Amino acid sequence: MKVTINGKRFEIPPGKTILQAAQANGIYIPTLCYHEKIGPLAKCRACAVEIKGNPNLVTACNTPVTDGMEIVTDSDRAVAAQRFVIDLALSSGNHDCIICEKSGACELQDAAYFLKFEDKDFKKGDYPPNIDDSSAFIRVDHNRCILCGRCVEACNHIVVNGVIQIIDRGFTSHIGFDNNIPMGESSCVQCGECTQVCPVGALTSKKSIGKGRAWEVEKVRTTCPYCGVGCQLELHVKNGMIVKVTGVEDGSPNKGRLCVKGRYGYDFIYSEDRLTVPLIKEKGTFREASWDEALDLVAKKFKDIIKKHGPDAIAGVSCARSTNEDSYQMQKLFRSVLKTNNIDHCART
Amino acid sequence: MNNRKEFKSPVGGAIVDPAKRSMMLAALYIAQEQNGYLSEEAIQQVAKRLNITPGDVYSTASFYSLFRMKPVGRYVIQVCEGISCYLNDGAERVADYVSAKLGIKLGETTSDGKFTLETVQCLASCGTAPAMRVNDQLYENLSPAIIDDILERLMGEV
Amino acid sequence: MTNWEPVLLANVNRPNSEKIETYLRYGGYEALRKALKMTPDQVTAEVKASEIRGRGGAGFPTGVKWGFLPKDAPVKYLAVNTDEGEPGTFKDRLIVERDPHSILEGVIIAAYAIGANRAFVYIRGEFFLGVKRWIKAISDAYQKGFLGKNILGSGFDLDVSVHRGAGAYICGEETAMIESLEGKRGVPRTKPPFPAQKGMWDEPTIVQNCETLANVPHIILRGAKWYASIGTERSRGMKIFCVSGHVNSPGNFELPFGIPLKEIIYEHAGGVRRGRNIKAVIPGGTSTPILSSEKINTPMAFETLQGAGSALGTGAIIVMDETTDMVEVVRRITRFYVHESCGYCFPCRIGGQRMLSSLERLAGGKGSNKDIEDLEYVAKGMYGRTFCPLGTGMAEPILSALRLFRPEFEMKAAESDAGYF
Amino acid sequence: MFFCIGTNMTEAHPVAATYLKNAVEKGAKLIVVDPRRQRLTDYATLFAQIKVGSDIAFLNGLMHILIKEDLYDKKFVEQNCEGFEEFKKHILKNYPPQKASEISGVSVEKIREIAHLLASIKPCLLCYTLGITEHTSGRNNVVSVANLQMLLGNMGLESAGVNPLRGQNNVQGACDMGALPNVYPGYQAVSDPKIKEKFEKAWGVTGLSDKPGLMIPAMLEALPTKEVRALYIFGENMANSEPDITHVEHCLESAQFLVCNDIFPTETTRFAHVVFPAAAWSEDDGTFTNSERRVSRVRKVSSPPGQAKPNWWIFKEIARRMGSTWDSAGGQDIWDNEISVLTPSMAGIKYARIEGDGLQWPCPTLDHPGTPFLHRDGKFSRGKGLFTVADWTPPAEIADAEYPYVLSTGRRLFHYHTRTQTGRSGLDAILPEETADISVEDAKKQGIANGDAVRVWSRRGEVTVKARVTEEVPPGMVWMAFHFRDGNANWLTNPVFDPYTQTAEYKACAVNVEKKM
Repeated sequence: MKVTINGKRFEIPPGKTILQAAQANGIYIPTLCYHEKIGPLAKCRACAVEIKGNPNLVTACNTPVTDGMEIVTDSDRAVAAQRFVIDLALSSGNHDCIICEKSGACELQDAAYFLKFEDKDFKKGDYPPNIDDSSAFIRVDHNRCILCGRCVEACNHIVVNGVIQIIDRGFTSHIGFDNNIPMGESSCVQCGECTQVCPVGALTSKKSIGKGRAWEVEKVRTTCPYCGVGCQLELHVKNGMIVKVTGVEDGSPNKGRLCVKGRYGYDFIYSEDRLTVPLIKEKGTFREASWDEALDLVAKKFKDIIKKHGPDAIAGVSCARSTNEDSYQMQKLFRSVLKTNNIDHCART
Repeated sequence: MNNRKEFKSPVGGAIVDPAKRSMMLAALYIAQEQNGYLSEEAIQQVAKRLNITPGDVYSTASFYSLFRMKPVGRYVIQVCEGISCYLNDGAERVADYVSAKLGIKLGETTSDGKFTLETVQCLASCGTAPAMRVNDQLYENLSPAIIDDILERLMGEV
Repeated sequence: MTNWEPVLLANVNRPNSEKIETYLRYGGYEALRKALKMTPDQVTAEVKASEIRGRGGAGFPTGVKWGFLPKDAPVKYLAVNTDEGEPGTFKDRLIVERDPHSILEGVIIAAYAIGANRAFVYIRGEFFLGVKRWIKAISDAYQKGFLGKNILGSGFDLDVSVHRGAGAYICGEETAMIESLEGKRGVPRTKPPFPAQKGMWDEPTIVQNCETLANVPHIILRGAKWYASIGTERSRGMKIFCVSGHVNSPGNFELPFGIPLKEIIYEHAGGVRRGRNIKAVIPGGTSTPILSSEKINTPMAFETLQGAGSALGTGAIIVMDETTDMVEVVRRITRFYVHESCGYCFPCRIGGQRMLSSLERLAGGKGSNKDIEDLEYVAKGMYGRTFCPLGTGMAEPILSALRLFRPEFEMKAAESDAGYF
Repeated sequence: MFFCIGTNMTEAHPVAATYLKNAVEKGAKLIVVDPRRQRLTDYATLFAQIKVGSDIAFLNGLMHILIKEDLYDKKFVEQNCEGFEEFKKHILKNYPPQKASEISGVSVEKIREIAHLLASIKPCLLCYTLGITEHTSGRNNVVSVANLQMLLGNMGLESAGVNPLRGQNNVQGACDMGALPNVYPGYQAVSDPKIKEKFEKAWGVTGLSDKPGLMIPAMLEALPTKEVRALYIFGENMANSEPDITHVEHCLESAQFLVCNDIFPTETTRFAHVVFPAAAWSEDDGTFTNSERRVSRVRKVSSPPGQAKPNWWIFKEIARRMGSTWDSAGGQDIWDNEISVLTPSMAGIKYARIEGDGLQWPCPTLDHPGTPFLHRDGKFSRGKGLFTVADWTPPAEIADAEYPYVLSTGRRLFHYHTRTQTGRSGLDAILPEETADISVEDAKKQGIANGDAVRVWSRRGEVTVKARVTEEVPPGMVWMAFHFRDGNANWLTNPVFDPYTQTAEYKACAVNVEKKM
């Protein structure tokens, strides 16, 4: 379908909304509640755009594109409507960007910046602190919540855990857990899907607080080291340190979803307990050794045993947690050098 | 062990039986009759019967102003604060009158647990304003004398 | 004074008016007998020809709505809106409590016309007596064979159940009502799809106000021609006007469309109390724009009120005399809408509270001109931009009050402790 | 439709479970068969709470009904399978529903209801995890599950088939890589002379052994007898993860020479003579292969701490010191130039192709898109699907007067295996200690309250843990995990193994429990 957006012509495949068409072509329309995997909620009303021939502004997120449609996203009228919503959202909570974990990756901040907000353009909210710190990994700051509803949809319909709810109605409505109890006491399994979809700093990963700003981190894609699902992770790395883990939204198999282990169980690698030097046991206790000494010792012992008792007197257990390449190397060592098939791993546990 | 709630059935979001679910408001009314409000136990019971999460039940109940999530007195006096009651010398005037008479402020319950005083939105008694409601009973065309009458009768009840 | 034979309120003042025996004695369920002898399409055509418009507030032509139903849908539902909650409105309560069968007969005929075998009555939770009357009326109708299997030997089946709301004005909005009927939070749905395509449990559903349905038996019995002869060109039939506020004889008055507002207030509602002058009138419930006394001659009809800068809404007339504090009136109305906002969309949830804060400051003597500016900014901003009509309804009285009575707001600001800044 | 048997997906494979839940929400049916009323049952259309170790009897009973009532996929069975007539006779004769019901504890009506539901919807995807395999009858359990899916014609279709969910991130990969005693990478048999020749040529050696090696249990048993003198353990914490810890530790202690590669000191490295400090996940480049046979990249973001080195380098160095010089110089080199060259089913997978999403093998050529599901159109790798009779056998150890409870074990959501990783990532904040899960009924009987310290003992050992009284567990069962050293279920578990697979019977042993005074 042929459409024009802000005077430019685009070819759009059928079945797309105005917002999708704009996003696919690099045109930004402010939006706070829309998320690709949740679909339009039409809740925030920020994505107001004009369509030629339609006297009313429409919401881009849930208006399908039709052939020949002329869309204007940056007319005075559309921008005023967009600014109005952003102003409301800013006034409805304590949007303290300076200290907010989400700063730099916040969709509300992005919208305000894009719309060139100045200090005089919006009311600042001032509400008493309302933080739920009860959960092990997720911090809930109700004052930063704009009630976009993404977390509720994600918790109930993506990961289907049914924990997050909207409680009460109207201006006093807020997100709540189970029957309105603190998150840490609720049946929340801390998969963190809510933090993944939260557009603002309302639901953040506790572990990451103060570790790195959004613009300081490099994102590295990798595979989760836990179960056999093989979720794709995005490691947020600052100075060689993982400071946060998120799911790769368009990655297979998990499409952004993770569990508590995959999302928060990454920092064991920084544990003080790590083994850092080869160890050799002498008289019942370990002493540090050089690589050469330790490797030579192992090679010598293996040679001796093979000589005296044959290759099958050595056996090896490979690791179902390490990489394919490591397992390959180990079985290669056993088969081609030690000449035994005594190689196995815990394939059965 | 920490105080995390065990995840327990039933779970919402999936396999909700629409016919069962449509009984939600009716079930909440019944549950509320027990204690005058929806205790945690009442919420759990409704959840179990309708096969949805307690959280879903709580969320739904909290949307509706006739469901109470906290205990109230035996008689809940709800004074209409609608526009027509206001124009007819009702609303705050009635509420203040009742408040003085019972010695409680709006939102409070008398120490004997008998009366709770609240305001409520338009009761569709605009043609017979001012109006107030005590539990299931609607009182209209209120005057101080009528209010005295109602309250004294209820106070006298054991 | 226009005197008309009441149609909808003909029974309400009879003794035991709510009883089925009374209803039957005065010709009740005759329309149903007649309708069942017609084809459903004929019934729909008759209703369409009457040009009756919905009485719930939006005024959509009823027959046209019925025509939206997909013909081949195997399951269809009728939902009856008795969730009267608009401040100033008290007509539905009267009919439900005093003449429930007149609605029920309309329900059965409508269900027959649209091919629904199940109807849901949604009644406001606060209407305790209404709930009882509905249940009694329905069970009596079953007993007399007007409900259930094979109604009056016609082969048509209909079951009706009563569902009590629980204190949420928004559930008067048709999609929110459906959500509530399904046992959920009463948050409106996106339209389209309209309920006629996808409503209750995703099946095609017609949602109809009970006053509208109460008209249906009369249309069937006396014919569309008779009906269309009453009222104005674009507002046919009789209408129940609720009059309250500063009048001597408040109440419900059933009058033909087109009757001037002034006549209702002075001839039927006994005029303004203490002989005072009128300052303002809300003509159609609190979500309609306020009219100044200059518009007092406006005929009460959908098109004429629109022309006067307001709307017919539910036909609830609230009269305010010259002593009325308009800032307080607007504050009170806004408080209602903020209380009743479902909180789903941002403009209504946040904008409403922001306007209320300004109004509370102004009314409480703590306001400033900045509050007036913000009030106007927010009201204009949310007008027409909310997810459902509630937000626009919230903005209407504020915008109209600022248009008509701005000096009163400015006076409040000038007198306030905050002073001018 | 889904049929989940012996899988606690919401805890062991939470992300996979979300897809299942999504499908259920959209109207898919779900049958859950499990001894515990675990969370998946909340989403189930039908749930059969079977007794531990009764899977075959239950499945055969199901198949009895399907055959007897003529509800199976006759066309599929006729065209794609063999051995059916004999199988049919055996099932009809030996597994009437009444018998299946007695053994499994599931009513005949429920079995029939499940059979009817299974027969009414196609395709049906069957998932199992260790609840099927960790039995002395594990191999037969798997055979039974396969019989059922063939009978229903649920093979070779999308969203069908038999889907074992692999426990660990790279169990699939370790198997694929030939870390098994009988096959080279890509399941190429060590006994096949042609394959042997191929690898000798590729590796530039002669005299590769064609005799299958030992599996883990046999390795351990061979340590005290000195048949095996040296054991090399790479990254496994066998002293906690293998059944009957006391016995395992005795075996490890008997090793003449034990080498470990690990990232942490563990209960196992205590027994080592040499410990090599290894690079951890995210400290080296490589690949993992998940349960769907998808090979995905693992990337390095930082260097290993101190002198720790990548594992592949350690093996290479040992090889060098024993006279073999390998060229391999890192993950990509090993994969692109060795693994994918030597493994026909992965010949089309190269690092360059898996920058983003991984590829699912078989992927034989560089332009092959990968294979999302196997046995397309009912074409089995062996030709025709073979119905194999599997008879029910009880667990090796069953409850008796002295040990009246059945202990079953598994994983919990908040930890992973022996907690070497999760225990150092703050997850203890949510789950700080091991518990023994017991039923409400048994708790009442024994006077145990939730959180009470209880003593649980078997013929092999004893632990003291807190009781978790829960509706998940049926009366007569104690359920525990092996995440913590203290209270580890493996102090109690029975080191008996499936004769074919050498998989231990973690899911059933006899224990007793009492409140600790």
